Amino acid sequence: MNLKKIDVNINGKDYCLEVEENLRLIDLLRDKLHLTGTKEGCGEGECGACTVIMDGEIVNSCLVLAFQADKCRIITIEGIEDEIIKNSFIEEGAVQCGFCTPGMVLAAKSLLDKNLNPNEEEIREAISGNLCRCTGYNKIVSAIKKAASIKRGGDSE
Amino acid sequence: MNELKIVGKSIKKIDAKDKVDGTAVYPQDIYLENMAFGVTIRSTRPHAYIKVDTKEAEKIDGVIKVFTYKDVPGKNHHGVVLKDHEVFASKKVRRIGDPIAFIVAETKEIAEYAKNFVKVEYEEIPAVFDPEEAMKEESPKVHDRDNVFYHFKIRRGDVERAFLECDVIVENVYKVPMVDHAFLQPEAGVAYLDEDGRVVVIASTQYPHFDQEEIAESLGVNKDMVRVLTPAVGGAFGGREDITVQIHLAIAALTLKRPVKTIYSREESFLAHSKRHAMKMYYKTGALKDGTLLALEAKIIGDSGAYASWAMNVLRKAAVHATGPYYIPNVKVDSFAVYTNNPFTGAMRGFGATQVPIAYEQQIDILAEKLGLTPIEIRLKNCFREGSETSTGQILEGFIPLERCIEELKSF
Amino acid sequence: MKKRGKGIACIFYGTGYGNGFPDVSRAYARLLKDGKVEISVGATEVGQGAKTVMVQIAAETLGLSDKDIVLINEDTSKTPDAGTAAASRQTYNTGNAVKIACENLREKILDEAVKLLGVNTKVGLHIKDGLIHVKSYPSRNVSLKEIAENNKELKAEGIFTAQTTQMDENGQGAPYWPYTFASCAVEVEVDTETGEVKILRAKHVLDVGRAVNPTLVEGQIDGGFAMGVGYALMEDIGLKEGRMTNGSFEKSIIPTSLDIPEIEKVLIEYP
Amino acid sequence: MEAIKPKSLEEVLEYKYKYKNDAKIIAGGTDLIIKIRKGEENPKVILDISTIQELKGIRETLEYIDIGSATTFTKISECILLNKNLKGLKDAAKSVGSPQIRNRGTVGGNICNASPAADTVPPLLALDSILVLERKGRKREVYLKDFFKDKGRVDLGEDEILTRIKFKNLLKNQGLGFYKLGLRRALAISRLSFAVFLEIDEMNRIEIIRIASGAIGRFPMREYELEEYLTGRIINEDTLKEAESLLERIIFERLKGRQTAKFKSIAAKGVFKKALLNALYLCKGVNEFEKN
Repeated sequence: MNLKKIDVNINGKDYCLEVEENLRLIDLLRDKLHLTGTKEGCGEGECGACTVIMDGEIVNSCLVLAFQADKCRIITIEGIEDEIIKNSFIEEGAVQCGFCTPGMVLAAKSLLDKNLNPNEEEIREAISGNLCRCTGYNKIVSAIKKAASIKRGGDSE
Repeated sequence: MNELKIVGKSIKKIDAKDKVDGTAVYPQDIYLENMAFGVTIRSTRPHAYIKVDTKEAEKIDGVIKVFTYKDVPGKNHHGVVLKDHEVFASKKVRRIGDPIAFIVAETKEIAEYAKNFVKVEYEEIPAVFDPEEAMKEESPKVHDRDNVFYHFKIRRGDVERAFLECDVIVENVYKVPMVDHAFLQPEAGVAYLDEDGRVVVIASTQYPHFDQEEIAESLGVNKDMVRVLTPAVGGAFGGREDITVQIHLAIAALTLKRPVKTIYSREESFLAHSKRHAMKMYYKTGALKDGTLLALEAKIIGDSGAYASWAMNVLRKAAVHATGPYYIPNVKVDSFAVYTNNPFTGAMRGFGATQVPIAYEQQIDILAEKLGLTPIEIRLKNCFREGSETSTGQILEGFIPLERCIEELKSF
Repeated sequence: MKKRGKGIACIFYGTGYGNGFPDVSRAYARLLKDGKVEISVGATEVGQGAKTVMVQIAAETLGLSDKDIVLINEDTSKTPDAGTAAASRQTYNTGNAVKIACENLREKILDEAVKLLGVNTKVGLHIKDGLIHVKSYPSRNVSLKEIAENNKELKAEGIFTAQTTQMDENGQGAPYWPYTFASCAVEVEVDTETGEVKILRAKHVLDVGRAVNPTLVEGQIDGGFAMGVGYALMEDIGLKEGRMTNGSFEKSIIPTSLDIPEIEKVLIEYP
Repeated sequence: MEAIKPKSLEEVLEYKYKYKNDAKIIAGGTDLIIKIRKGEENPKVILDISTIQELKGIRETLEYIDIGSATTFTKISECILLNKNLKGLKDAAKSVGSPQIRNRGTVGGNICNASPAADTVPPLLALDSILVLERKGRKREVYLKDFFKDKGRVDLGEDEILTRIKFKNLLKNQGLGFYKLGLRRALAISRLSFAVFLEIDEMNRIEIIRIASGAIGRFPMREYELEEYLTGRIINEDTLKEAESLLERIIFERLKGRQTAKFKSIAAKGVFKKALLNALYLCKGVNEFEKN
């Protein structure tokens, strides 16, 4: 297998890496860089546990080849410093087993970066690519509502 | 009662911070020095005698060893109630997905590649997939015993006579399918030897102390020589009650004296763990004109698939809960757990008490409709209250707030 | 055409393995040198909140803050057997084992406090915020830290067995304890032309005994409801000659955030 | 496998010319990566076009709306250039998988994979779209309706790639409606979908209608028989009933022998009706899909 040289910025840090041509972005993050907050739940883009933000948009890192990320900016859960979202998740009880949580936080972050006043439907839509088997989603939805409200300058409703 | 200060308060979940930060460690997140990687070879046939040849695979550069039943130092079995699972299938496979061999290689890629070189010869034998077929005497036997391995009965009052007194009787058959737990974290694990020579198995499990015993038995060592670590578990719902990765990893680590890791794909996860029991439920429920339930007769057949797992407990729980939370003086219930060559079934959220409401609640609604009662009225008329007797003769004491639960729905 | 309808259902559920099975949970509690209390519990955190509720129960029993409880978990070589994290048994069974262990430890701590405080009995002593007070004379007190420093290790065990009996040949007996009760209502909309079903709203009423952590209880209701929606409307392992026809997340579907409505939750608590 | 990330369309065509069928195009990768991992595809070369600007974006020319083949579903569903009457195309793009999939997956991939359940193909068929296919030094155009040859097989040369999709912008009295039936509300593979392009006069008489279905054949296809029946008729309850029973017969015939025949032929009526009514409301400038 040939190696391919890529320049990629991950969580604000520039990396110059040599990657196998069939390596997926998720494998690069987990196996090479040990950024294990990105989870693999299905390997076919159905669960969203491997969600990362790539050039400002959420993507499934299991459906991106590492070489495609050349010249891209990637943000993983390890690069999220948004304590408002994280604390809302903790306080609202939006975390159970936690395996979907990093992906959910990234989906929430991506939504709130674009829309600080999402309605219920928009929130549900924003996390509709992230499966959760524990919480039934409701507490995740309320966590995102709460985070949005705090970000808008209100208090925690 | 004293005033409570912490119990009753929604304090923050103590493991939540690590989980939102992405730093919580699940078994797949562990990387150790000199760690080998294992992949499992599984049966592709539902019922067959097998011969396994690992020679070609073992010649591949980077393959360290291919483990089969011959490499199990202790007992080649496990199981939560009956020890009817094999660690590796020895003579025959009983379902698609039975583990046959465990390839350990320097890397995951090599192990995956080597899968193509483990030869499994199948001599297929007649199989049975329908539990009711499997109950027949002439049906192929999944194990060396009758396919019906559990029959539980409840006999209370006189059902036959009671049905004669009923003003209305409803009789139906309900079928529920197998379903998967679909916890988000596929099975994964790491095993290694610690400084004291103990085998350490890191895996997601619901019951580490039982795993410890089962691992020790298959390793042929005292259980103090086995240590089970359960870092973050990505959901379970009953699907992590049975052994999956644990014994394979322990045997490999003990034999090779180096860390070994395995991660199942989602597809393998579906193959590896149990399912919720599919059930066929024959229900006959009778009531008086005023809605008073008088008699219930039910036959519940649970498809246990190829292994027993928790089937006895599940079918027992199904039977005990077969009346629903209603007082019925005359009850006859028969529940059966039956082996077939389907995926094996076991614990899943509710444990047998989840399937039966689909039958008993529809029965109640149909009765209500026939009697001109509302669904709430018929339930209030019959629901368990303090002092009620269940179909097993158990007297419900203490706080039995079902009536209140139903009243709460009036405003819906 | 879209049609709407409402439905209700009730259940009861017997906790635990049942039927006389030796359903034993154990836990240890130990006073640490810094005055905190360590509890050692084998119950697995599968996401349900076992770690959190065990800490809450220990803190409550000992009159401490949850920050003063150090939880040892996740390792069979350091924790006693607490049975499986299944059958809704951990909060009740192992929670009681933790409570008993902490009560036993409390007695030992108070015995030592009697000596240090120079009082004639432990009756009337109580623990608050890491201090043991004479109830009617709170300035006479000693901290848990001082007790720890003045003693070799203080530790205690708690064992709890849920009482059930094995049933006889007619299925008569008391197979489970405790039973819990619940009711649920949903309103659905069915498109009669396409077969689409939409759950518009739902209400859940659940007898929970005493909710140790209401948010966690609600999380179980939400999650259980979602799993129920999947069971009723979409999940089904397809089998063909023993082979799963949909053994992947692409083919085997579970509910998404858009399939689940908000749920009104009512917890019936006692005592 | 060799992975190449060309910098321009010209480079892509050059590589495609060099490697022919050995080179597989990857854009969103939402299908190809899964296939490679399952061993269903084993390309010698993959050409990543996901960052080629010339293939991205939506523009309006004098006559056409013109979409680059590497334009993502998200971009289509959020595009302000696509006017309200084209809501059916946006709805279809929005119905694909999940936000993550829509951020990567492209309309070109949706077309070239030729899956029967491809969500954006029925609306593009109903728009009578034209595909621009390019190879080194040559360009040709083909109607989308003629592009599919069989399940997973399309009219694409070994050195050719799809670069653009174009269709005529809609007039005020025209509308594109879409409806998809999935097993759940997100991450749902289409079980059945319909797209309807409609032009009516003031009397609700159908001047032009183009109907396309998804997931009820070897590939998404136009339903000519139904179109023919409806053309010139006034939309009312009787017309709808007649059309529905015709559709039921067509679908049942097509799926004969399959387990899904009965369900799909009945459900198709409801799905078609919703797509048609969506189109009708757009023609009439009614915003909301009214409850029926």
